[in-house]
Amino acid sequence: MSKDVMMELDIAGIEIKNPVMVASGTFGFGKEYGRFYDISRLGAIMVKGLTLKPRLGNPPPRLIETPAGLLNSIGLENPGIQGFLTSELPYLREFALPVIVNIAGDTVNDYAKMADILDEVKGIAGIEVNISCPNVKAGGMAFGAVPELAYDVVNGVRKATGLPLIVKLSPNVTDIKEIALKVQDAGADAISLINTPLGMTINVEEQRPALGNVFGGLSGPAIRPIAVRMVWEVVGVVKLPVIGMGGIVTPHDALEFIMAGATAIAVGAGNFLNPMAPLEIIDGIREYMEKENISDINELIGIARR
Amino acid sequence: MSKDVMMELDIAGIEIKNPVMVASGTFGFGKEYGRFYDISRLGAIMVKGLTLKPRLGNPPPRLIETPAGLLNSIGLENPGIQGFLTSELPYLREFALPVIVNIAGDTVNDYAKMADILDEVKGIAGIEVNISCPNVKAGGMAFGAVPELAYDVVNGVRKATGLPLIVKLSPNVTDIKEIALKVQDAGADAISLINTPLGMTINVEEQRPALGNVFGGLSGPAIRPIAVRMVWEVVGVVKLPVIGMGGIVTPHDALEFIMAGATAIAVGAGNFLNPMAPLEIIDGIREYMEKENISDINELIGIARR
Amino acid sequence: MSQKVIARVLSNHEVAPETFKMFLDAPSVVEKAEPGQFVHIRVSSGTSLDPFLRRPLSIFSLDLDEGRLGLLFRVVGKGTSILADMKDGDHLDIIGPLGRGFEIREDSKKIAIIGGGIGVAPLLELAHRATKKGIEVHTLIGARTGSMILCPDEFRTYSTTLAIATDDGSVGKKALVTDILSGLLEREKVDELFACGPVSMLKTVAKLARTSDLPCQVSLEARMACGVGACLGCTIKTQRDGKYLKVCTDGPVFKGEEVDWDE
Amino acid sequence: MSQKVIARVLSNHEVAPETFKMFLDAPSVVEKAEPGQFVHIRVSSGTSLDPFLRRPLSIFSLDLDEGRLGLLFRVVGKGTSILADMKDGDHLDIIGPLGRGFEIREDSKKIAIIGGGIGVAPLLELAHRATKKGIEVHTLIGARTGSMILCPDEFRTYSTTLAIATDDGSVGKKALVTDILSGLLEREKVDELFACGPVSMLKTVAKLARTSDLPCQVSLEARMACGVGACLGCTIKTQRDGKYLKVCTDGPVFKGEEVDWDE
Ligand SMILES: Cc1cc2nc3c(=O)[nH]c(=O)nc-3n(C[C@H](O)[C@H](O)[C@H](O)COP(=O)(O)OP(=O)(O)OC[C@H]3O[C@@H](n4cnc5c(N)ncnc54)[C@H](O)[C@@H]3O)c2cc1C
Ligand SMILES: Cc1cc2nc3c(=O)[nH]c(=O)nc-3n(C[C@H](O)[C@H](O)[C@H](O)COP(=O)(O)OP(=O)(O)OC[C@H]3O[C@@H](n4cnc5c(N)ncnc54)[C@H](O)[C@@H]3O)c2cc1C
Ligand SMILES: Cc1cc2nc3c(=O)[nH]c(=O)nc-3n(C[C@H](O)[C@H](O)[C@H](O)COP(=O)(O)O)c2cc1C
Ligand SMILES: Cc1cc2nc3c(=O)[nH]c(=O)nc-3n(C[C@H](O)[C@H](O)[C@H](O)COP(=O)(O)O)c2cc1C
Ligand code: FES
Ligand code: FES
Repeated sequence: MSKDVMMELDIAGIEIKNPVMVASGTFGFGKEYGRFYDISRLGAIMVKGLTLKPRLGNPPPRLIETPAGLLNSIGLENPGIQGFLTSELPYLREFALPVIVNIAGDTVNDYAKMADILDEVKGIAGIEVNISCPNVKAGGMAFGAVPELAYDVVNGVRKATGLPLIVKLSPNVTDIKEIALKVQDAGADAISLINTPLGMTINVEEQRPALGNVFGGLSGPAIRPIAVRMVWEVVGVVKLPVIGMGGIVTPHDALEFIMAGATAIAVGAGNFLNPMAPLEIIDGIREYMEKENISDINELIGIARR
Repeated sequence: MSKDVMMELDIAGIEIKNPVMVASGTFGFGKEYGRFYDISRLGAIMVKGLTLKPRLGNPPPRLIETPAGLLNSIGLENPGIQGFLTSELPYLREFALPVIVNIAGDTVNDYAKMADILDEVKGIAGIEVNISCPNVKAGGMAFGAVPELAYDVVNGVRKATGLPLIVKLSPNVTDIKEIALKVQDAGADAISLINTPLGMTINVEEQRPALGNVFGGLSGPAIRPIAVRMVWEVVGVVKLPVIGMGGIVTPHDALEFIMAGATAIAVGAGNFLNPMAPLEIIDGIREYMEKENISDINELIGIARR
Repeated sequence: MSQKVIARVLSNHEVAPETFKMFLDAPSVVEKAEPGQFVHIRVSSGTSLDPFLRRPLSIFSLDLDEGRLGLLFRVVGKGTSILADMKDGDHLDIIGPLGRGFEIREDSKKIAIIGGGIGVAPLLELAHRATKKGIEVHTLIGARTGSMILCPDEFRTYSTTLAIATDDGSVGKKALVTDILSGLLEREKVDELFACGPVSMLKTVAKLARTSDLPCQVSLEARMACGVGACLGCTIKTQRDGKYLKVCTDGPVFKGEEVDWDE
Repeated sequence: MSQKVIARVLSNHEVAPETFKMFLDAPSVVEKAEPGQFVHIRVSSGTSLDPFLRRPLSIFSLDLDEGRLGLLFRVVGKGTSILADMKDGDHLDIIGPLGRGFEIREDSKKIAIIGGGIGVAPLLELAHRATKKGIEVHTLIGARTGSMILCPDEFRTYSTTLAIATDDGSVGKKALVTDILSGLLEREKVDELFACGPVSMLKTVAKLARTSDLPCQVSLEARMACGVGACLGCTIKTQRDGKYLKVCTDGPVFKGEEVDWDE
């Protein structure tokens, strides 16, 4: 007989019923996969990245498959923060599901303004500050690549809101630890990583870049070893909890991140391959804990570091 | 009727009969794959990374498969530069095949000393300065991550030898262009990229890092989009020719790099999947040129940039 | 609630060079599906993660009694090669039905259906349903050469007239299918046009529709990741202020006038 | 010169739970192969790049007349699952024969062969060749339980005596195969030991060999990339100054005393 298993967690002040979230940009605003299952079973949802004003996004093609992965150059197409609050949030409020709002800006001020707006809103569990989007011209990844800029953005947001702050880092840096520490200093409550490494492919038939925007962000299982390494490195230096993501498709993948020290994980491109992946991962982690006689998920976090 | 196709090239002063090389560390010192085919058909061989003194390398496990790729933490096991000259070079001298010697050091002085030794030796076409090995404690990747250090290493080597100098860059940096420019300033004749992005995986069954050395370098098709992007970026800023590598398995993959601007390419982990890959790629490029009526390989280089 | 099913392959045959017709046992999908919708198919087998993305294929036929779903696909790359290798008794992981299909207006009496190459795939079930409703169906199918004219017999069964055009004249008329359409529009007073095929063909159909002031629906393609509207990856440019629409949920069937054909 | 061949699968059957015996038509490999060598098999199908690495499998049997290569493998993960699905008529891309096999000394009259679990795979052809040379072969095979005792009939054909040990005593003796070996070494004066199986078993065999002052060869495993000695990935630690040896070319068969068993 297996004993009861505890998967509840508090991360950055957000109560989650299990450590399995869905990653920003891969799960829309919840409705789409809400047709597949009851999304309140998830630990949390990170909604599509929002900007102050609506954005049209980049020209197509925006997607191209790569070996065990995918490049995207969506370019933050989104209805703007007001559009989200009006048209998308009401649906999400129906669920007992922590909503984490992913925000991106062209300037420090943009970020702060959005945080300020969100601070007033009911039904928002936390903010994920995206300083790592590789698909926009101004801001985006640049903020995540320069420690001082990362500090300024997070500091700006921190001043504007009391909401839990998760900062999402870019893997396109020489030293992820340095950025993580800066972001911690600036007042982040948690760190999520990784966003997508920058990549591109050539359409050989047409002898030109395959994506309309030339560069895109690489996601999927191909990048998992890079993501696990960065989680391992960051957990080693910060005091904050880390949310790990990058190529998670199965329970086994999720356990890799948790054992490396991630407090929670998020499923991104894995949703595309298997819409049921998040649920299968929740069940799989539970089964693993039962099998290994681990009663509290906290015992698993970072177990590979000991 | 297809017209004749010109695949000969001069890269950094090295005459190659076609743009297809084999990447350092994946082809030993030529003997192993010499049992599969006549290696003089290759454009060039980049031998396993050498150090001043012999090295035992890292503890096993040194390999682990990842989605569409592989992590390795060999740690530069090698017979030392003298061992190479005595035991390995004589075999390679038998072939009409440019031998490019990959060198790595713990200090700038190490690099310079090795270059000095090689400068005197017959049968060496050029030196590939590896400032990007992720699997050694001292030096290695660190040199490739800090522009000034990269400059110092290359400058030191440049002073020690008149041999063609190829500098191999690490992808684990925020701005590959910056490093490439420094290396150009320091007197490099060509740039090769990419070495392996740093990664790791957890052995979930054993709840610990899968590699004996914890971290390893990621290679194979998984990283190809990152490699193509970096080649694209570097070609855009330097005047030097670039040798592209990272996940090349088929002629199509090689054409991606060439169209992105690489003057030559190297097959690395692809040899493991298909030992005949380099020959199939040479034939495949030729067939593509015939089909497209391209008489000179130079017309293909960077065609996707136009 | 879930739309993900594991469907058994009932048969899979090459019906034209590099073109396969596959039948799946998928009653829950068939039940809900409309002509013009598609299914999103996992093509990597077992635990392999390459190819990573699912592949969208239009619904070719729907047998409600048997719960049988028909697909018609051309082998063009990795994923479709894997599908071509599938045998009776194998299983496929599919999501569907997805997307917006064709909608025949209540008052339509006579329609023209235009298919080019593999683009005929979503049109057969449309012809079927239209015929069942007593609508007069004029079908025009075109291809490079005769052997690539797909499933003419099936189309004949569900069409009032069937015209065939090939680039080389090996079967039917040596003409573009859109030229035949022009002729038809001069002769017959059709109420609506439905088309699927190469973009150049669709563009001409949309133009002819505009000139003749006819409503026109076209089925479009784009690379897809999620297939359900979540990733914003499959967009096409529209006529409205440079806005994008998603092929997977706003389409794959669009009104001809919605599309920015100059993109 | 090339050692890469495309071999047709002649048959593939489950001979024990999760354990398959496969025969390949591979005359050019069979011709050159020695017991204890291995082949390196591409397991990704078509253009799929995952799984990326080949998988090493020992040569289980060699039929020189028919050019037939036998493999015996346990399904433990991605690659071996794919192999388990292979059917007659499918094709496999293999490299081989690779590595150093077993070498029976010229003057050996009596040998003991010890196999644990799937570790019996490289030992059958060894027993076969030894028997053909008129050598007395004492074979000891062990497994967790009776159903996992692999191919006892084949081994009986090529052995003077065959002893079976299982952890649960369901077949043969309830004992460790190494305990039976101790007994054998007390009774019989064997000239050499050959073993393959779990590391703990091999370690004990090597120890017994040292105590009895007998030469001993063990077949080891390591994860491989190239399989041909080029990547330096498959190393094991040796007794010589912490030096590493490559399983793929220095092995997979090593002398018992070469190996650093404490690693
Ligand atoms: C809604 C929808 C319905 C479809 N219905 C059918 C159908 O019924 N029958 C059928 O044969 N095909 C159909 N297609 C096209 C089909 O999805 C692609 O041919 C298939 O995904 C190619 O997969 P592959 O792995 O074989 O090719 P890949 O190896 O991925 O690519 C092969 C070549 O095709 C190109 N390509 C791949 N996918 C697309 C795409 N989505 N759009 C444009 N170019 C692409 C690539 O650039 C490459 O040149 C449909 C597409 C959509 C979006
Ligand atoms: C020279 C040699 C000969 C071999 N001969 C045989 C044989 O005749 N029959 C047979 O059944 N097996 C044999 N093996 C083992 C066989 O190669 C592995 O079981 C196989 O590669 C596993 O592949 P997979 O994709 O199914 O498993 P994976 O999905 O790669 O892994 C499944 C599990 O096995 C572990 N694993 C995978 N590969 C190895 C390895 N090389 N060493 C240790 N652990 C590993 C993984 O960590 C994981 O836990 C041999 C190995 C070597 C090196
Ligand atoms: C199509 C797509 C859109 C994405 N959009 C966003 C976004 O808007 N904001 C963000 O922070 N990350 C975005 N990401 C990154 C993912 O949230 C995630 O960090 C990354 O894809 C790595 O995880 P994965 O490999 O599991 O997908 C997007 C990823 C994909 C594939
Ligand atoms: C097993 C292995 C060993 C390697 N050893 C070296 C080395 O000694 N020196 C070096 O510069 N690069 C080394 N590399 C990196 C490769 O040369 C190449 O840059 C990298 O693997 C990317 O190419 P690929 O994806 O085609 O393998 C090694 C790679 C592998 C897989
Ligand atoms: S494929 Fe994801 S939105 Fe259409
Ligand atoms: S597997 Fe490459 S050296 Fe053994």
